[in-house]
Amino acid sequence: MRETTASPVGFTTKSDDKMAEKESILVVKNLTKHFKTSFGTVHAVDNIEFDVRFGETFGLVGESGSGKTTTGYMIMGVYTPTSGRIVFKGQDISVHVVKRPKSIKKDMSIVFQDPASSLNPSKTIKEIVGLPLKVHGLVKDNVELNKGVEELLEAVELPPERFMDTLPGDLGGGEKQAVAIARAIATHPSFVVLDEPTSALDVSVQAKVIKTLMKLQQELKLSYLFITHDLSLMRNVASRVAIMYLGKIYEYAPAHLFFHNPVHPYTKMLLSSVPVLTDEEETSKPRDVKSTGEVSSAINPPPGCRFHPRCPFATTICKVKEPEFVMIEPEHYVACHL
Amino acid sequence: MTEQLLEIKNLYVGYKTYRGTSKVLNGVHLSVNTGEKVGLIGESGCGKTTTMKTILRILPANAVIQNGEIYFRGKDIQRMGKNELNELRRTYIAMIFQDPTAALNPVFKIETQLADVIKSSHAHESRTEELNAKCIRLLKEVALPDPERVLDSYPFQLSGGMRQRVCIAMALATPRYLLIADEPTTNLDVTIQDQVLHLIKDIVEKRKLSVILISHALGTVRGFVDKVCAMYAGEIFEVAETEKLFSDPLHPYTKGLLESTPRLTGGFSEGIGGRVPDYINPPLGCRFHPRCNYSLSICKKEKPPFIDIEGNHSVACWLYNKK
Amino acid sequence: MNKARLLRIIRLSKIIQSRRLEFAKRMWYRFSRSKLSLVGLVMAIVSILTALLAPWIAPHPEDVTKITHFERKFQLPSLEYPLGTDDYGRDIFSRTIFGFQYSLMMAAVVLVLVVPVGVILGLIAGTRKGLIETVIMRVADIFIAVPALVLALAICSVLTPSVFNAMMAVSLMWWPWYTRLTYHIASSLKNEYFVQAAELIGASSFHIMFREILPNCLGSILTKVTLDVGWVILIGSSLSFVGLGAQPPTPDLGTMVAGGGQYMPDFWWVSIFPAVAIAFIIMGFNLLGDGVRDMFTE
Amino acid sequence: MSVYIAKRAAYIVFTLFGLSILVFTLARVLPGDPVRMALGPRTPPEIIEQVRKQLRLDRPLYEQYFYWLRDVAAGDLGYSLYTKRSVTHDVLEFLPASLELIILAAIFEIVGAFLLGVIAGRFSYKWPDNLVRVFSYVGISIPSFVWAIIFQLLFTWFLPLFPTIGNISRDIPSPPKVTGFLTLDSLLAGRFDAFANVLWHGILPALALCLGGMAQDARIIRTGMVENKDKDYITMATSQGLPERLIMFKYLLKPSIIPAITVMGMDIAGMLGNAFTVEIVFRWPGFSKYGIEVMKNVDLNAIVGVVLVIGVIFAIMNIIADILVAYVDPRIRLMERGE
Repeated sequence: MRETTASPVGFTTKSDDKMAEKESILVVKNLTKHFKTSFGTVHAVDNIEFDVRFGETFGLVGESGSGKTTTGYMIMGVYTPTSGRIVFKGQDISVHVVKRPKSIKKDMSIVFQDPASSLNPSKTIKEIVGLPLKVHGLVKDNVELNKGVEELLEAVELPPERFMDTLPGDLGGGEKQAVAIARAIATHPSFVVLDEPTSALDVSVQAKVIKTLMKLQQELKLSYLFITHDLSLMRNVASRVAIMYLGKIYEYAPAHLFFHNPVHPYTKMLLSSVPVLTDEEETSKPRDVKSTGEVSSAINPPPGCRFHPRCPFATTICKVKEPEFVMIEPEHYVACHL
Repeated sequence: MTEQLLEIKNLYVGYKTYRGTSKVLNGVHLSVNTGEKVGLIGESGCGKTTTMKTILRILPANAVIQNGEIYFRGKDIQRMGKNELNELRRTYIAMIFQDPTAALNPVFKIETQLADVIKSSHAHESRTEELNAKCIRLLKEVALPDPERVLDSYPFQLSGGMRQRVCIAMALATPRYLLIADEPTTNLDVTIQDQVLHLIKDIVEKRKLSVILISHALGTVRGFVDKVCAMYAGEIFEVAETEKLFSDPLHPYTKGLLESTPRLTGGFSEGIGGRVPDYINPPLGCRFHPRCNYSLSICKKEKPPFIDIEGNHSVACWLYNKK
Repeated sequence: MNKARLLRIIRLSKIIQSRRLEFAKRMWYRFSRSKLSLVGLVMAIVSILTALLAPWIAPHPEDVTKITHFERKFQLPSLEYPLGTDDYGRDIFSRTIFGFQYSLMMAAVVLVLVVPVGVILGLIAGTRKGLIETVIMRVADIFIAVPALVLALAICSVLTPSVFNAMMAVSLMWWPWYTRLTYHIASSLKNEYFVQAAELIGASSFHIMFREILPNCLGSILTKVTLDVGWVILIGSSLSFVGLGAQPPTPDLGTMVAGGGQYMPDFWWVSIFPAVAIAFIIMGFNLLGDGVRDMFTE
Repeated sequence: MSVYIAKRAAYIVFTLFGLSILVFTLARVLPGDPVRMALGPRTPPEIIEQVRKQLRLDRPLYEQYFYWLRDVAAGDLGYSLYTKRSVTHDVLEFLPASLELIILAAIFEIVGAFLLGVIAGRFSYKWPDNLVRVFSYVGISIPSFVWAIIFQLLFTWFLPLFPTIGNISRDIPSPPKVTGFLTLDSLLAGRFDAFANVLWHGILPALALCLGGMAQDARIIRTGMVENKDKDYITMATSQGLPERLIMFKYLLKPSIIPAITVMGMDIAGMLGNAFTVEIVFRWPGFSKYGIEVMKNVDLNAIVGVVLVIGVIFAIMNIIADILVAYVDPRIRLMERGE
């Protein structure tokens, strides 16, 4: 099934295998995170594994409560993993951000979901974008600081003279997120976690922000971990996609395989629920799985395959044994007993 | 001509704020025939919810209706007396809100709230067992597992999907003519969204209701409604049959919106630059002209009239008006 | 400095200047939305001016000290003595004016001591979760486990009663209210994304506390400070009314009200006018405080 | 529910324990020799020394505290130098009169705050609302002792409607002492005239005590109602055509009173403090008058005892408020057990 329309920027089908040998920028092994709350322990993330290659956009998709944001936060060091390892450029960083060396903080950054809350309302854009430059000593004096901030604002297509001294309150949603991106790339990191960067924005503004992110990826050779629940967006952004449900990864594959040849019932259910615009998209959606039931509570997740209460093909083994990863095609792995 | 159920004519609504009155609705025209399913698409801040709240006269205190009439089955809602208005709200029009968490009273059980809605429209049916039976029947109709437990619990104990189903059940408490669904599934997860949308569709079919479905996600509206109105900055500027609007949009804003929505099969365009206008002093003429890359000099001066291009596809844009 | 840079600075200063003006305009609009706030502003200014200019505007400044004029005891309010005279024949009007001075001085001293301590402790507790947070907040709770006046009375009783000791007593048990206020705001702001972003960038905890969180607490703190001027005066005057605060002959309003107590009801003005003065100051700052709160809420 | 209350009780016991340490050390650490002050400057030094030994004041601080704590656990608050009697005895004698006054004031406050708050909320931004708003500013701004003096002046002298001082008229024989509460004792003894007389005495002081709290709570209820009016669940109820009275007095009122309950608990408990001033004005033979005399004479054990007793009462009132809030607001009640 040949891909129609423009192929998504940032993903080059041809050189896919070449990237495979190159060593990954980030490797995650048996990563687990349990939160103790007064209701019981929440199994937010359970034993997940994936890696992000240099210059790649790795997609993490899932609904709310799937643990995708917790994973992103563990990689950035907001949470300390309960167990498992995170290796960034060969260095083990499975600790809280406070305990991490400053060089790591310079080399990684994050763009949060809600633009309104990611900028300090009482500070000007210059102070916000300038903070990483000052913290990492990339600027000696005010003149250099101004120049640095101007360059960053131009990189995200915000005319500096208009935005330099404004407060976040006077900006639109898209513009706020652009400032957050400028701050994220201030220290020229090599890896950026994008935690649902555009889910709080309108579609027309989202397109602009995504284009900016893709442009920066080309120019600054960035690797992205792109977290979102919007499958249509993921299709246009990620080179490889992993799907998470209740803290576990059940399928991951290169984007075009993930969307054209989904294997795991949950992936099919999710794809079939996506509202689409054109008939062509309608036909591409799997039809054998209809959305049923609700996600179970993460405090005592169902035994065996956690999707079995909602899975139309669930058999007795699904209720007991956790599925192992099986390779369907090169780079396409699924954890399901079918 | 099928009987016209609801007609909004030339509606101007604003809100009093500290910087002056924001002129949000700038002459809205909308009509819904009996049994017709109308979609209203537009991005946040374009006045979709304000329009719907004006119909049922549930606007907040600082809202000001500057001009315009709303006719429901021939009667102007603005001039309706208290009990006529209440009758309209109880039996003729039902509304589902966007955020199910906020739409249910946090300190009362579902049972109390549902029972009060039923009692308010059928005063005679106030005997508890009959009431209870009706509650259970309604909850079953919205496919809620274990209705007894739901009735006995408080809103914060239910998931988002279940809360929205309870709101739908409340809307079905009486035989209604028009269902207004204001972004019913925006706050829900994709899989739950799909289930709730199908639920609303079945109910509308079964009870032959006319519907106004509001959404900023174009896909939600596509498989559901017969006619789609596109709204921007307080004006409805394009109305067409669903298929025609999605395949051949006329207004630059609709085109931009359709192109910037990412396709499941890959591809999306540059999006639309600029920001939603400031309603305190909105741009003159066509409110989209600051962001429109086809804007002519007249667009900046005069508001484009609403003209019919091909029978059921009308648009308000100077590009199509040979003035 | 080349021309372009000069132009840019001029334009920049114009922008900042116009922005400050616009900010001030917005704040004033919100403040003046309710007329009561304006009344409060006027009352507060009158109180402060009276306190500052007391020695110059009081007709009989010497009456503040111990001297007695028994010959003009208990005179009704007249032109000479606008508020009448007290049991020692002293002019109540002058003593009340000096009373303003004592009350506002007490409020100022207490708040100057209490606000920084309470806010900093609140910030630390709010941002440093874990042991230090529990220690600070539980100690703060202990001070709040008893009504403010009771604790102040206990402390005053142990120290020899005087204006200074009253101030120390009120300060000792007033800081927890600012700790709790700042703690709640800080812990809610802590999981805002801009604070997490600063942490992830590697900013120091000092920067996070004082440059990221504190600016967003100033609105609520300023509101509480304005309201607390009234509260502190209320507690201070209660202390001296009971006899454990300022001692006669200091012209403290609470002491004057207590002093006039036994001459009720025939010489009612000895107590009533100082009492009205207390209510006037407190009312002024309460109205002003609500206006300040409106300024910081949408 | 029980988990929530148990946790609150444990937390409050800990706070009281902290309070006892605070007040105990304060009394002994701060400058000034309490014993000489209490016995008077002229007493010979060896007697002062002997009393200090008897009160164990010469022992190290922590030792004194443990002995004191042991006695308190046994209900003995120590010996009062001023009244030459055990502090517990004095407390039991004077406390009931104060509690009667505070209970009466609490009733006024709850009823008043409720009425004024709902009226202001119901007719928001109309004249009743503005009237309540002005009243609440006046109520909050005037200290209790000023109210007391004004009431005493206006309603006992100029218009002799109420008795000026005391909690029972001299000419009425007081009922036999059973519970120590005049009101209860007179009821037990079937003496309704005495009961009415005590209430009649208590009205003015109770009003003076509660006006500040009443004003504040009325404002909280009013603000709650005004803010919740625009909430989605009220807009939805209106869109469903529910009768306006049902929306106003059921769906809008219940969520609006929740924040007021906790504050009401604090206000009523706060009256214990203001009672110190009001009881002096009305010469109400209550616990606070005893507290003042004891404080004026720097009677260490008594001061610590008074503050601790007030702390316990304060804690009890806070627990009652917590139970009420948990009862009214299901989110708190059920959230604890992870329902």
